[in-house]
Amino acid sequence: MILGILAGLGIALFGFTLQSSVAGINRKVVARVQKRYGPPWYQEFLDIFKGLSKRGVTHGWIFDFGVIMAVGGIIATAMFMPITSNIAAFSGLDNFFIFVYLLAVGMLGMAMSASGSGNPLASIGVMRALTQMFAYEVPFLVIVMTIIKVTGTSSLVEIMAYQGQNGWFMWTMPLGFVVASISLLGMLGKKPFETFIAPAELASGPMVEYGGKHLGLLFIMMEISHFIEVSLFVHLFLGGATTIVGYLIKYFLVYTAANLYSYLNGRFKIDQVVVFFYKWILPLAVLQAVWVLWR
Amino acid sequence: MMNSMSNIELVKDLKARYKIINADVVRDTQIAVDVTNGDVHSVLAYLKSQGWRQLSILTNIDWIDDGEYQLVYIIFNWDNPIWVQVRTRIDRDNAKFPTITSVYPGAKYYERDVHEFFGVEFEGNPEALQQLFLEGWDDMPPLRKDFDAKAYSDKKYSKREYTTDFNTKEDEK
Amino acid sequence: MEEIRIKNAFPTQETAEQRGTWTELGDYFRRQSIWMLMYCTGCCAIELPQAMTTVYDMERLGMGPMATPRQADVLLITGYLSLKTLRRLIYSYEQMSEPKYIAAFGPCVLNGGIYHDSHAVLNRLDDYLPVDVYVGGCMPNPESVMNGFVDLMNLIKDGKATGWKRYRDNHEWYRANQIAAVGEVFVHDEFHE
Amino acid sequence: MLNLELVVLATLLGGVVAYLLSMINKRVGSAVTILVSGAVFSLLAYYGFGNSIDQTVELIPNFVMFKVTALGTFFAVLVSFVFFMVSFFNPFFAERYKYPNAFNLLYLMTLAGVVGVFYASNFITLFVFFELVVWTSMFLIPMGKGTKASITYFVFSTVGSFAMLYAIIFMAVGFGTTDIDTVLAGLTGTAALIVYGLLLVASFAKLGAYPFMVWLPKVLGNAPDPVSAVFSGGIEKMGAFIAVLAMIKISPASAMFEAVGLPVQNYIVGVIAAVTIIVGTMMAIRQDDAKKLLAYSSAANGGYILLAFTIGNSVAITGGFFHIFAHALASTAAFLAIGVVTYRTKTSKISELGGMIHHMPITYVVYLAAIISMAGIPPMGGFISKWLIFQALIQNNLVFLATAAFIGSIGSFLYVFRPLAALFLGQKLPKYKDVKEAPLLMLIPMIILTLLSVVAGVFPTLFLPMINNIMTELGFQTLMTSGFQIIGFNGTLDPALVAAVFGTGVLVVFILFMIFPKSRKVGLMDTYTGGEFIYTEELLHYSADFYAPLERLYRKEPFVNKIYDSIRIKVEELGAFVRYFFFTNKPEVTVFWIVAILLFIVWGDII
Repeated sequence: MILGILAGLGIALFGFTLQSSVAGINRKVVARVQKRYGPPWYQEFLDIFKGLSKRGVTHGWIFDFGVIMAVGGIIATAMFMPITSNIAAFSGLDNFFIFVYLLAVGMLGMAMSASGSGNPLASIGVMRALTQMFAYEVPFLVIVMTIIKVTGTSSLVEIMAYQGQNGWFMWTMPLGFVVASISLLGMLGKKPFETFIAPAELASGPMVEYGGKHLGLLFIMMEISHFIEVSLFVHLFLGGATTIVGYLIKYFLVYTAANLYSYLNGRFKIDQVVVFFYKWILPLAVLQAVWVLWR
Repeated sequence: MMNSMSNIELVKDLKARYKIINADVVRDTQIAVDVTNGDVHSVLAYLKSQGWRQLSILTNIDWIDDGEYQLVYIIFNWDNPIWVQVRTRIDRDNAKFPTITSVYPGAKYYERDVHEFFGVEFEGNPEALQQLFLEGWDDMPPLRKDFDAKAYSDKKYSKREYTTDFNTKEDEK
Repeated sequence: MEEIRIKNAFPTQETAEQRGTWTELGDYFRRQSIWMLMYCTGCCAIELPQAMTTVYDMERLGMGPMATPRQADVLLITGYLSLKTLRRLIYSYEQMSEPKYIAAFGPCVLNGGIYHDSHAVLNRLDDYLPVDVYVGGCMPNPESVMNGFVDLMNLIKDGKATGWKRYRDNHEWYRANQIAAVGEVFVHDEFHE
Repeated sequence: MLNLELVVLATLLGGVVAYLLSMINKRVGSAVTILVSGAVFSLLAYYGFGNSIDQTVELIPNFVMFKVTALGTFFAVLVSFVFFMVSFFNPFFAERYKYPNAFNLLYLMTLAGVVGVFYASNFITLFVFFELVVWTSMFLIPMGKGTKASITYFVFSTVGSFAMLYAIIFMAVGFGTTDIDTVLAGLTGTAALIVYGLLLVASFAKLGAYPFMVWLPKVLGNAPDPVSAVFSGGIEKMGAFIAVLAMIKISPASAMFEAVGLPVQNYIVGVIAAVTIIVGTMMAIRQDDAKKLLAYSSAANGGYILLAFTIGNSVAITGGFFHIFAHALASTAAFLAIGVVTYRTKTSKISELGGMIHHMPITYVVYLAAIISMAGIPPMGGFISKWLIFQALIQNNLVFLATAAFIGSIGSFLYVFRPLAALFLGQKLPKYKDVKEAPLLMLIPMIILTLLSVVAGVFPTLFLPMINNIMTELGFQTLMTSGFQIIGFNGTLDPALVAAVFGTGVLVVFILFMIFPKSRKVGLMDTYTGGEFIYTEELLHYSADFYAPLERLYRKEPFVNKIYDSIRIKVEELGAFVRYFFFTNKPEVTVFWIVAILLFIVWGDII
């Protein structure tokens, strides 16, 4: 158990460094798309450690406890994440539902401390984040439900093995792949579904009252949650990976595609997001589920 | 109703009704009418009934050499696009004028603005005496011509002193 | 008011040992990723978008706009500083997380510039808020804006960008100046109750 | 050896004693309720799990017969535990009732009725005690504001009770005996279906499933807090008990829905449960009154329980029982937390409250733990039961029911968070500045409930034997567990490890947090307001219609309320017609009608 936990912490650290460097490279890629140089690839690390080195402000014990619970919850989720089919901290226990619900602990912790800061902008940002989660999470769960039923197991490593034999779910379940990629944009909080950060309207939503080390810790949380979401997507739809290199390539491609796509469009209003997901994406997901399971 | 009354006809119509001191056509879409103090209220009421629903602005001009203020009401008609300036002159020292909030309720804040920057008192609009933009102003109304801004600035805000390092040729002469 | 005036506008330079390895390391990170508070007080702010575009690319230096004072490092005072803006600026500056810097653009901040004789514009910002970097030019062009930021980065490296320490240590002096100029900083009136 | 009949009689007697004592002094009366309910719980728990209760009946007339079953013990112990915990609140709420002495009497009689229902061996006893609970709880509700709520409650529970009565008579005629097990086992064909339907109507009425959901927010919203806590934690579980009787004991064989592998009528009940979850969640998101919100959430969780029983395989039923257990703890703790808020501030409207955490931090932590369990988030018990139910849903590839369950579980994040953010957190409102923390006696039950749901979440295998011997009794194989791990259909879950990993994560971040520079303490009013100065807290507190963009999307009332309104209007018209026609002020018309009716009756056997 102790060894597992240490390995888990290692994976969380690896996830953090991987995601930060991929995000840094992505900032360069986006800069080059806009014909400018863009920051060095390690800019994300600089931002985070700059945040940690500053002396911020606290609004009370719930403000701090919420941040600690949020980042702790996210690190705990990352500890369960298998990198490739044989590198995983707790083999056999990487159950899909743990990821969904432990992410919810992170979201709840940040929501609690954001509304504990007493700023109405933060409460509105948290309300929007939860409403948006209510929109993009349900289709994703329905699709993953079909995957679990088809593969007969909800452990990511075995799903990877299943895709190894009979094809990635990207090809066997095209509708599911479309739904999951749009939900991935929602999870990452990328541009079309950036309603809860919304720098123009809500002054960066829940993050409005965070400065100094709270900001740094929450950036770490954001990086690790991106790592979890993207590697979930890679394991479920792109057949995971047997070697580290394969994993890194797939990871980089998925994140860059999502990032570039997000720079193309503006920001939805929050009720448009809910209507969009419940009018188009959920029926697609249910159609895919019925097609695969009931045929 | 479009352009039913061109600006010249409007001036003639107003002249027929009220004692217009002088009227000139500023632009084809704007006319200016000077009226006596007493007529201002009725002219505005009449023009409002004719469709000039919007009071664009109420400003004040400080003619310090004649010792008079000139109140200017600019109103606008959305159906017949002509701005009308109704102008009247009031005494500068104890400037008082009846409020027109009964005709244009929106004038409440304009009157407050004119009071703050010129010191004109509007009877019938008690709110006009409160401050609007200038927070914590402690001097005479700043837009009056006899207000010396530079003196106020030197008095209130610290200056940066410059030591003259070198003198040009003219200075030495 | 003169007696507690700060001896020299420029802070004494702390040697590396005085600052210790932690602050040295911290300065390295703080220098590489400066976030600016998007508070465009005056007309010089129009030059900032150019500094972000392809030709000058402020992001190369790791700089970027941030929405709230809590998250920002540098407060850009761009152009003339009117009475009412100073009150909001003081409130925002005090909300920023330390260490924080101020970059002042244009001549209006130094001696009031073309508004030196106006009743509403302050003539010398340095008495009210500690300024670290001045950028010259009545509307400085993007190159000088970028130079200003590079100067700020070098100041941080040498440990000279200690305006926030000066503000913290001489808080009464700054507050006295502010009240002398502005009257009441945290204003109470019908619009704010 | 604990004699069950003595327990029931003792509680009734205790009620009378409490009634008399509280005539003298309210606090002593409610102290008696605490003692008696505590005694009932501990006796049942101790003897029940040691299964050494004898069910011989001497004093009560012989139609009452008890039968000790594992199912009965599980429910009786759980509900009496809820009664015991909630009774700690009675002394404080006593002076707020119109008839405090009657409250104590009714409270204990309800407890006696509930215990009687769970241990009934034949349907007559079941129905008698069922009606006892309905009657006593109906009078408990108006202790609060108006009596309208208790009328609605009475109407809906009579619908359920009459359906059950009809089923009982139907079975008695069919089989001669009214013994539950023999009758339910013997039912076949359409008779089984009819009884199945009728019993389910009774359980829906009690659980607050979709068609009969209307009374829940009215009753739990208006009733005083201990009563609503007892309702949502205890009395609703009777509906689940009857649902178990109906769905598991009689599983009438009928046409199978092959894609899903469920008998058709189970799927119909599943659809009703799914609709309950969705309507309950959507309505809960919209509520401004915290108690109504929790009422809708207990309806939604009732839907989960029904969903678990419809699927019917071993994992689902264990999940259902575990959900009953976890939800009872969580919703009672949540109701008690809101009860403390109402006790201190006299209101439970979210838009009027704010910043309660600064006044009552312990209540906040209790409420937080309760909603984490209700939302089904890992370190708490709710996650285990939801995990099991989802395993079963996926295994039977019930696509639509699973979508409804997912909407319910993600929706539960929303509505549990609304009171947390708007009522407990946010600005410290000046009008509640002298509100104090809950008194110690109130804190004890809440802390016990929280600790229990934490232990249920981290070590569920401790509570599984209780459920497992129900499963063996009902003829299902028990849930496979190895050590602290639970093995579902498609994956194993090690809650202890999840909790440990979560703990290490939090510990690591706590150490990191302590290393970095200490941050400056700042008040709640010193926040980013775009540089503007604002001095009134109410302006900076965001609590009225919290989910405005989401609520705008579904503004209309649920469809079923319109049906009930139209029924109500029809009944009133009928009443007016009858009064106009029969009770006119002319005496001769009424005399004529009486004679006519007598003739009509007599006419039957003359000819």
